[in-house]
Amino acid sequence: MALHLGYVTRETAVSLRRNLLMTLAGILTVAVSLFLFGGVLLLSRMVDHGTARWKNGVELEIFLCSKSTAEPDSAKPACRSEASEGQIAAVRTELEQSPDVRRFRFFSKEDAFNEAKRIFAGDPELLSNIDPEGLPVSFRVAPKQAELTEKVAAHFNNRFNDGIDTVLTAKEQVRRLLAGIRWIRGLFFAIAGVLLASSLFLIVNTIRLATFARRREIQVMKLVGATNWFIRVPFMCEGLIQGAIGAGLAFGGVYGLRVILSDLVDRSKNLFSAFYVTGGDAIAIGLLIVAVGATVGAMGSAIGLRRFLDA
Amino acid sequence: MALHLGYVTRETAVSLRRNLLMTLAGILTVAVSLFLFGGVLLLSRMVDHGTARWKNGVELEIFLCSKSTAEPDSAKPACRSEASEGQIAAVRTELEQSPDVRRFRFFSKEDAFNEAKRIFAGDPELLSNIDPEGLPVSFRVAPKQAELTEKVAAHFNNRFNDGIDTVLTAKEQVRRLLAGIRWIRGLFFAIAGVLLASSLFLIVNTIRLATFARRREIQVMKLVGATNWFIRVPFMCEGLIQGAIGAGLAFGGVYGLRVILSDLVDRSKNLFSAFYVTGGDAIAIGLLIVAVGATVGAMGSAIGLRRFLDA
Amino acid sequence: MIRFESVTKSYKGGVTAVKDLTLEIGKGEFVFLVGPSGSGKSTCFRLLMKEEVADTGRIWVGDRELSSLSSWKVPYLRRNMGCVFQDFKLLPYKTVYENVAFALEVIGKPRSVVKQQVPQILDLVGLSKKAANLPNELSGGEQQRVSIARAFANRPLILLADEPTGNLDPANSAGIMRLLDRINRTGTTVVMCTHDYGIVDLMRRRVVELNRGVLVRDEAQGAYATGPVPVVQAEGGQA
Amino acid sequence: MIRFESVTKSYKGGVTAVKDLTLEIGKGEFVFLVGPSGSGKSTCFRLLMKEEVADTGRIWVGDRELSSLSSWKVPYLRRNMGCVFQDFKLLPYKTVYENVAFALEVIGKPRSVVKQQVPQILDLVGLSKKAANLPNELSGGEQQRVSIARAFANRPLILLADEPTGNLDPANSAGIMRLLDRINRTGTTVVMCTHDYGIVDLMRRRVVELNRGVLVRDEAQGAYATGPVPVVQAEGGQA
Ligand SMILES: Nc1ncnc2c1ncn2[C@@H]1O[C@H](COP(=O)(O)OP(=O)(O)OP(=O)(O)O)[C@@H](O)[C@H]1O
Ligand SMILES: Nc1ncnc2c1ncn2[C@@H]1O[C@H](COP(=O)(O)OP(=O)(O)OP(=O)(O)O)[C@@H](O)[C@H]1O
Ligand SMILES: [Mg+2]
Ligand SMILES: [Mg+2]
Repeated sequence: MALHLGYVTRETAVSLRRNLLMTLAGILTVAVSLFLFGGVLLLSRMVDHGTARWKNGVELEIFLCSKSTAEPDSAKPACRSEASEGQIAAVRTELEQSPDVRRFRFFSKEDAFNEAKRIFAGDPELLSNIDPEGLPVSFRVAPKQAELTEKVAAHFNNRFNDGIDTVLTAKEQVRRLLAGIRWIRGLFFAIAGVLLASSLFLIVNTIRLATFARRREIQVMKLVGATNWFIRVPFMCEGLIQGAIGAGLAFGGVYGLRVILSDLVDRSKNLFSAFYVTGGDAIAIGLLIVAVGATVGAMGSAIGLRRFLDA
Repeated sequence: MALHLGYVTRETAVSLRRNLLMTLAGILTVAVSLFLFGGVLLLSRMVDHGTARWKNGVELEIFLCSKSTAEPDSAKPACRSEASEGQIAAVRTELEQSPDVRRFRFFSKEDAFNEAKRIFAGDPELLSNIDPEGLPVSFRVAPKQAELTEKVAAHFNNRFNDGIDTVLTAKEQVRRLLAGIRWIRGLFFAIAGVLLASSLFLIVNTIRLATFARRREIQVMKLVGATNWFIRVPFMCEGLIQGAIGAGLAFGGVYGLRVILSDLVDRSKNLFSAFYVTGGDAIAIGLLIVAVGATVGAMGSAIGLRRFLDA
Repeated sequence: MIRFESVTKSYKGGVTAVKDLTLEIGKGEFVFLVGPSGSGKSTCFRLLMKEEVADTGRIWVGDRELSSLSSWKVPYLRRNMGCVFQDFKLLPYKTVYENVAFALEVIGKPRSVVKQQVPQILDLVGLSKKAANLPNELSGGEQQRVSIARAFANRPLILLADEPTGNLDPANSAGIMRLLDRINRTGTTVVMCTHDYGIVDLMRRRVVELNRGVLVRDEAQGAYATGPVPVVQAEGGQA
Repeated sequence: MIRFESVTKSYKGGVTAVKDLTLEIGKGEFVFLVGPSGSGKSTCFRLLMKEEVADTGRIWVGDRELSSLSSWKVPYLRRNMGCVFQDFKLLPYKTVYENVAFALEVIGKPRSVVKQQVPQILDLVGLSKKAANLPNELSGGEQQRVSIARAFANRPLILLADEPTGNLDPANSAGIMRLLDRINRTGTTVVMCTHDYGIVDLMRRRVVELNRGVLVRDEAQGAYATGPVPVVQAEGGQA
């Protein structure tokens, strides 16, 4: 097989130029879909960081009685007084010994107030209304399996005499929110996937149309004694170049997005500070993108050339 | 010009079939880009509804003294007691007579509590900590121009003796949040735009490649005496059909998205209830999408055929 | 019917394919256009169909002057002319039947007429059996005959035939020549490029010879090569 | 050199293009393949190049039996054969020069050799001036000559020429025939399809006639049509 580099370069360039519009469309779609793909990955990293509190299987919170929830004179079952140190220690011991609990964390009044400050940083009026002393202490509990949540919750619920006010299983709304975020993320992954498929499609097509438009030419080349590789290599280079350029653009886009998002998060201070994304994340995603782009390009070429391989 | 319907249908069908992959790629990209476009529109309608409070130029809130902010014995300048009815009426009169104020709205304790309930529905602990009687009454003020905000704010600030506690100009964080949302919306519009452009591109290309692959054929047809329209109409139908099918798919997608989003919002109850989207919105957006799809299809055909028109 | 008046045509690249050609061909004539390879014969046909435009000079087809013919009228010009192309120019994705039918569909003939006429025409060129084949499934000579069939499917006033027998054996050639002769007798003007001296010498019709784009001979009942018959140099007129 | 052994080839559609053909052509021979349009001449060439595969029977080219030749070896088979195609088969986006050069590039000839040989070959067919033109800027005969130039650019052992003079005037044809003769004298086996009885009658070489795919004549120094020379029916051997 005699494949001069000059020949391959020349033929590839000619073919890319001849199908310029098509080439651009291919590159653009690869870039857009990979960018979306990368953007989705980036956002989901941010969401991961932002919702870390609810990750790791934290499924329930046990609130102990606080000054403000204590109703010494109520007829209904309710907290009589703030939970004592002894009661807190008892709950802690119980959690430590429960076979259903994987992990738990104690939240002091101070922790609760800090969290409130973080969450309601935007509303000084409300914050000023909150008395740190009135806030309840709590335990955040991760059961061994998600299925055990209800069991653990039932165990601790309605034990006002032990200083336990109420048990919240991962708050319904937060769950919904997380579900919503997950759902939207899924949607975006789906869109990115569709776009990726359609860019694969496009590259396959660019190649196939290029071979189709030139099938007479290819046939003639073969009749003159050209090997399959002699004809194929320029086409494959075409696909690879499209994939690579598209991926490069997408990489740039994702990196730019990261810079912009970081900037936004910084400026919004506390409100979003949990939703950060590291440079490492961005670079890992970028590399993934380039790999996907190259794969798409190569696969596109291979599929596009398959019919022609048979001939 | 003798254009039998049978001829046009036959030729269009043959051409669509022959470039099947290309046709599919075109339809898919149109669908995805229009879906994204529509989705972005839908989301931005939701954001509009959700942030309506901060729209309409509401730039500052005047909080009057409340029971909980009153510090009768403080050495610093501060509220001495809850604002009296007379003080409230005085502020109202002042606002009514100010040339800088376009609109304002009075927020009673009840209103404030309702809002708090809405916003902190997810956090019963916190809510139970809030005493409605302790909440301040307030005025939400929209100045004539955004530039006047500071002037109006300065006018009402530091007037504890008139029962005014503090003036908040549109909270920095909310501003940031809105800016962030607007920014992300812009990004999505940009992506949708790029995709739309690339789908226009694709249709142009499908058509142009179809004409290119068949240019010899077209030339022969012309030499046999075919008019431009005789050759052109099947190609144009091709573009229109692609655009229309793509738009139809996108319409379905947007409508589905609306249903899902509504469902999510319903289920998340108060947390997101401000972020609703009406069926009317969805249909208007759907129609816009179909119009855009048809335009893209027709434009694609026209541009794709232009070179061929010259010949 | 056809009139070239001092026509010159150069292609980019500096080749002058037709040089100051003046030639008139009357209605119903049968003319052989001969000359060595590259002498401008096909170019003359391209000029007549307004596939190419002359640099200088004027060309009349019927009573229309081509340079002043607006481009949307060109298809109608072409519908009055049938052309057998040197490279056949068949539509590759249409069958033999559809290729011939296309020439009739283009001028808006109803389906019933098409259905009736196409088989007749295919029969004339001996291709009834190949009606359902695609062009690339035909031998060279068969493709050539499809091109001939298409050229006179719509009974044109002028028939241009560019080497219609170049890929045919003598027997088939003779058949085609008889066909062209018959078409000519119905009043159709026929102009035929050929290198087949046998045919030219046999038919003894008007012969126009080009050489490097210049008209070098216009003989009433000529032979392929300049022979013993006296050469009548006609200046743009009928010999 | 070339041997057909009871070869039959049918196309889908039910046409039997070649029927039980047995024929041997020795090294260095010059053979005319004649027969009416559609008699299977081009099909024989396609079989030799393994563009088509025979239904039954075997074909040898050199010492290779084609049906047992693995597909990756086909290009190497073709590099030993030059073919002048009936429809030229030029690469439309390459200039005349590039078209001829391609045949050399394919076999890996270094650039310097290509640069030296191509102009020589173009000169032989009289197309030096058209080196930079694209095929569609050439007249029919010029395209044919490019196809001829490409076919023997890489000095093949076998030259298949399918109507190489179909679009050429007698003078050019004679030139091409002289060229083919010269190539033949250097030891190249030449097989040529033609309808040009003048050439066949003049050259007096071996003539093989097909009719509807059947070998009907194989004459040592034949004429185009069966003439007064006694017919030597050779059974798969050299006449
Ligand atoms: N598109 C073109 N661009 C440049 N030169 C051209 C073009 N078409 C034809 N020519 C040149 O014009 C000259 C006349 O060409 P034409 O096709 O008219 O010849 P012809 O008489 O038909 O020859 P043949 O008998 O070989 O078909 C040739 O030298 C050819 O190379
Ligand atoms: N791909 C194909 N599919 C179906 N039939 C075919 C195909 N190729 C050739 N044929 C038929 O096979 C027969 C022989 O064709 P071939 O091309 O070998 O003839 P030929 O001798 O070269 O004729 P010509 O002198 O006209 O070129 C013809 O009847 C033709 O219609
Ligand atoms: Mg010509
Ligand atoms: Mg043939």
